[in-house]
Amino acid sequence: MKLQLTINGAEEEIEILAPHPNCRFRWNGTEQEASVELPEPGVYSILHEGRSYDAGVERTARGLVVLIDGNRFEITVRDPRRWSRHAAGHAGSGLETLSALMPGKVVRVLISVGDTVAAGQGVLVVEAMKMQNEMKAPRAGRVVAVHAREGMTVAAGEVLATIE
Amino acid sequence: MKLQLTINGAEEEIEILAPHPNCRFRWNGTEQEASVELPEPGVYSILHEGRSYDAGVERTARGLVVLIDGNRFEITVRDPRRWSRHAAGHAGSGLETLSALMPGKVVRVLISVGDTVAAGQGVLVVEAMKMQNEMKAPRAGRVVAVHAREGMTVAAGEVLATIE
Amino acid sequence: MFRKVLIANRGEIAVRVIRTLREMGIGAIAVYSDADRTSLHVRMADEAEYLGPSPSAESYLRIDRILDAARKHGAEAIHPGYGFLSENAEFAAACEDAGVVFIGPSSASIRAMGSKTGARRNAQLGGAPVVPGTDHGITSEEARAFAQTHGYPILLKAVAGGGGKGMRAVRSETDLEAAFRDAASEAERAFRSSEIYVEKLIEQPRHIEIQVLGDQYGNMVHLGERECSIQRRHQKVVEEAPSPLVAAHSEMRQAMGEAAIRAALAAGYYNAGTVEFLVDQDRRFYFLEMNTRLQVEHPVTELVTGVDLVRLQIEIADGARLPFSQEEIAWRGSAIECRIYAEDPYNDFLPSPGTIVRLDRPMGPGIRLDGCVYAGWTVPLEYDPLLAKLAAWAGTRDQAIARMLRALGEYDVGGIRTNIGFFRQILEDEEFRAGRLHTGFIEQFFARRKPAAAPSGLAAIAALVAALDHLSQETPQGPADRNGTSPWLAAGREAMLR
Amino acid sequence: MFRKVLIANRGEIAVRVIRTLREMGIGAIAVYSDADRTSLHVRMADEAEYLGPSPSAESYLRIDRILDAARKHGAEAIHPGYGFLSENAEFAAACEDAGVVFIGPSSASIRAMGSKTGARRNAQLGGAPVVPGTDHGITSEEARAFAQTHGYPILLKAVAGGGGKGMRAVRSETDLEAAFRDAASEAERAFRSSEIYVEKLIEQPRHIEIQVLGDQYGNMVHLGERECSIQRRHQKVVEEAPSPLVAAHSEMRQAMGEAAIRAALAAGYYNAGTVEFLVDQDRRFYFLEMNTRLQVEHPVTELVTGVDLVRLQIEIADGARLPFSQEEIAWRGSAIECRIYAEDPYNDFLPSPGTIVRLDRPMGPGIRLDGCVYAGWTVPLEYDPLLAKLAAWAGTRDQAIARMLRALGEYDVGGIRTNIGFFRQILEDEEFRAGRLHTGFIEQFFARRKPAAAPSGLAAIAALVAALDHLSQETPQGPADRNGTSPWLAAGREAMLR
Repeated sequence: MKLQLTINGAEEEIEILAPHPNCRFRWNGTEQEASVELPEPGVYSILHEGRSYDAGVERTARGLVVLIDGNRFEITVRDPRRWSRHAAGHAGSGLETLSALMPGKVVRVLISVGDTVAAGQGVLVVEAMKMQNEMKAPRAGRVVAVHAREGMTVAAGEVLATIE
Repeated sequence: MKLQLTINGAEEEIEILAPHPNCRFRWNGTEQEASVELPEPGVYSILHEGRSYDAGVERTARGLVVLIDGNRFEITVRDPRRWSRHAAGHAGSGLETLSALMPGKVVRVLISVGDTVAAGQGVLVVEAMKMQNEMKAPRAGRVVAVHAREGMTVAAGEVLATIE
Repeated sequence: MFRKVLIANRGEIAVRVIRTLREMGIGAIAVYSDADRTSLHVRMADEAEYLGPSPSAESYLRIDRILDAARKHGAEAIHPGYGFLSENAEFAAACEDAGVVFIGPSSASIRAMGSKTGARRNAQLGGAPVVPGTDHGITSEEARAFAQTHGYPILLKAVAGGGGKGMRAVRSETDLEAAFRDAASEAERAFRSSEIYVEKLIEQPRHIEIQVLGDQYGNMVHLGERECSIQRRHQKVVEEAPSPLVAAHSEMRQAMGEAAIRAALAAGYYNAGTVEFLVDQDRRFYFLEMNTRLQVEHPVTELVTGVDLVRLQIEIADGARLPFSQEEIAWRGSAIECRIYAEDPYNDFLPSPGTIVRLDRPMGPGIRLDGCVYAGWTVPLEYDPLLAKLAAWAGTRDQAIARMLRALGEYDVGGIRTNIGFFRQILEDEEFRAGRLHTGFIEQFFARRKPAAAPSGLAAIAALVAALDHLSQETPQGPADRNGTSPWLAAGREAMLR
Repeated sequence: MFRKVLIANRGEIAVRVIRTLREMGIGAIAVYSDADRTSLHVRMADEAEYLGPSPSAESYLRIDRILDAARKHGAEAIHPGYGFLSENAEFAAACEDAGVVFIGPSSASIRAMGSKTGARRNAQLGGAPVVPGTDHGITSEEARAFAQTHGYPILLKAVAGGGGKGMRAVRSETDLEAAFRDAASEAERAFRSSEIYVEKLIEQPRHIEIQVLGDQYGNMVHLGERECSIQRRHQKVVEEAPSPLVAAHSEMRQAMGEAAIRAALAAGYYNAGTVEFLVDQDRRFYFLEMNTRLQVEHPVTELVTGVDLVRLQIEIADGARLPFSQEEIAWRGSAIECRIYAEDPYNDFLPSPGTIVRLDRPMGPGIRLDGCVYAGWTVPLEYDPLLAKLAAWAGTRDQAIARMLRALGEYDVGGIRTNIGFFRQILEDEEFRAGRLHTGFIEQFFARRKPAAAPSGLAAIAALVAALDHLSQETPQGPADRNGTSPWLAAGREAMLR
């Protein structure tokens, strides 16, 4: 099946022709083979064209993070077959919640309900380990809710604001 | 609730009065407290009377193996509340299957269907890594099935014989 | 020897001390806050005592509770680690009063070395050079006279100041008058005081420190230097022994070592301590401060000298004499340490606490890892985000760097950001490899580094992994189960388990 | 220098070699059988090539396939590790013919040292003592004459023999005649040959070996000894450097080192090799055999000398000269290695392959771990059950033992049986601590050891853990889910994740 990927911002397509462990896939127009195993949870061992790769995978709210030999790939996957079913999911349009990336104290709230924000715009400042962390809007949109108040202690993962 | 335990062959009783993390339990007639956490899968961290213990737990076919600071405890648990429901389980009477402890090749079969075996009696010899391993009957009983044949390669966990 | 020792600390240094206590047959008592119930130092210790809520002020900084724990558990001595109460003279004195041995110098020595002026005075008493300067306000004429004596560049600083306000570097006499005027008026605006003092400006200094070790009978040796010039926000991140500079100019070790011993002895110092120096580009060294405790970076000294500093700290606190003379100390090979932090080096080194979901650690020849983390552990947000100290030893500096790079490549921490990848870039850097280090290194490194592009072939692998992982989360019934099993993967997994 | 090297091995030694290759900037090519697709050496290598089915004869012993893999991947050299083809002269010759550098001695040297008689001849040519004896059948009169020359006890052995049949130890002349008769008749029954030969019997010998290292230009040094007297079924399980015997009698190192070098040079030897000696109770040493490859226990030598033997092997194979002279080699401190096996020491050391469900590894000061396992990996049944080599270094032997005990205490392997607990008992043993080692040590240890009873307080903890784990598997609906969650534990788990 064909999957549309965004890899570190670049649009790519991959087609999986046969699953693991004797995987076949199409990439950049050529059909390729790879031996794929899962030796540990979250770790893929790939043998491809004679080379050996160990890849770590983490699932985050924004998509997948794949780490190979110190190289970090942030990847979102879109599955065309499921486009309609998943259209309201967080990978596409719709509401985007902004969650605390780390536990800490909210020291500044830079947005209000109704504000229009640009992607990357600073919206909140959270402090932890005596360091201040400015949280940025993951994408452009309109602020529909702000749950954070200055001085509030937040847990990791706690929803601080919602962008439409 | 009260639980009957067999710890390295000795019969014991423990009563759990409050669960983890602030555990209360009765042991040897005295009520005691312990802080209990599960930092890693299969690992319990226990603080008890000022001392700190890290205990590893494995579930095996014969019961639980608890490892504390290099000391190995083989434990079976019987839960009186559930006695009737579990009476047919493998912790009590009934059929006992004898499974290959390691993958290897069966080099000798020392029992036949209908034989009466004593606990600890050698019943099969499996070879792995050029070492021969004599498998012993886990308890006394009558052999109701022998699945192993000499020369056969067996996988770990494969049932080789059944004792009633 | 003590039967039980309490460690008034947490994290990797508590684990480090527990290891040596166990090797000495001494019971190890851990203390912990709410955030640390499942931390490794609690799990590894023989005994553990709860101190209080997570904020340090309510737990690890509570002298009363720590002494209560020591009494309750029968601790005969307390190891303070580094940070927290380790350089708190009041704590050392409270231990002395309570009849519990403080594993470190006397409270009097901590006090003597604790203030900047006191430490400078002791250093000067011991004949150690200090950065030339005045601690009091001066006129522009006096600044000119200072510069004529000590040479340019000089640094003008506000007496009431801080944060760079009212500070001016002056590189020649023609600039002095205007710079003084600007500094004074900026200081006046910022601090309502126009008083200015002067210091010799040391450009691109190296941070090189000397490990000293003394017993309670006036014997003291030095164990050579560590270079800690690679810093971010005045925090050391890479340390090595020997210093590449000292290795090339071996007479420096003896001169700095002797200066460090004299400064420490002037303060009546005993047990382990570190005298920090700044070294200028002409290899002149200046006393900076003394750390009256075990240093974070002590492993590199242990690796090149073969001594166990924690064991010696404990033995000395128990009244033992130094077991070796200066002449018996030998250095072998080269050691480097990287401080592995839960932080994002490419986002201003912001801390990245969270749960570690995946952990593969480097091992093998020449690798030493002092850590306090395990897979499944959540790095607490209340404390320093140091996860582990990774040290590599080899026969030469080049080989130690290669070994560290190999080890960093084996190190995989999932679920949080770390600076592991950043160290790989630092250690590949030509300036670093050439040993041209100074405290502004990282700033310059960021200015000159080229963004690292992933090798082109890797994108296909990353895409394949992402696609398979995506498919593994799908099942016809709905969301993936918690083990990520799917029909796509089940066959392979079974094959693997055979 | 080579750009790519193939490792014709698996397990921990393949991982060990990969680490040094990476530090040298050389591409590492792994080979693997069916059983090893997910083994660590495959995962860590830069490239990997499938060899064949799991049995060694169809994979790791297939010279043709290994050379095919070398050609396919462009390997310029092959490191054979230990075991498998490492001492196979035919393989070394095939590499030579294929134009691929064999990282080891020449095939001629392997051949010269490969047979017992050839090795003995070379040792004698080099002036190294061998155990006195005859290789041919003798009469009882000749045996008596031999004993008169060499003294009692002597050992009578069947020329056609093996397995102890036809073997008799003789301690005095009065026993000789009867013993000779018994041995001959037992040999006749067992082997249809009554021929008997004689050897000097070395009682309670120590196994002490010398590491040699030579370049292709006739330069050779020794790197001191390793004592490997702690053996089970003639397999070493604990090794150390220095030997406690040699440490107390330092002249032995030079004498044995020189004998080893002479024996190796007599065979035209170069690269790394080990000359094994038996040492009798009067500290006389006798050539036993030469291992023409890297030894399993090489880490203890690396720890005390500071050299990287694998790096030197590769450099020498590439044509480098020895980078140091005998005088430049220095020994520091004491190192011990324990071979961690998947086996049950209390059940006749039976192998215990299986899946590792839980793994905590020792770390910290002075610890080196060379392993090939990870949590979730299944130890294959086809190969040697060596999981890892745990080595501890410290300034003294006592401290190295204490450190090893500390590390063994940190080592937790779940799901299979290992000999970790057994090592803790050995290292606590008074005879071991006193350094009174010999090859019959473990047999005597089992005879004298008292069954270790768990500290009494631990049963309560074990019971509590078992009870909680039992309850955690219950849910009102039926069997526990795969994560073992239950209402009893859910609250605590959530608290932990906060």
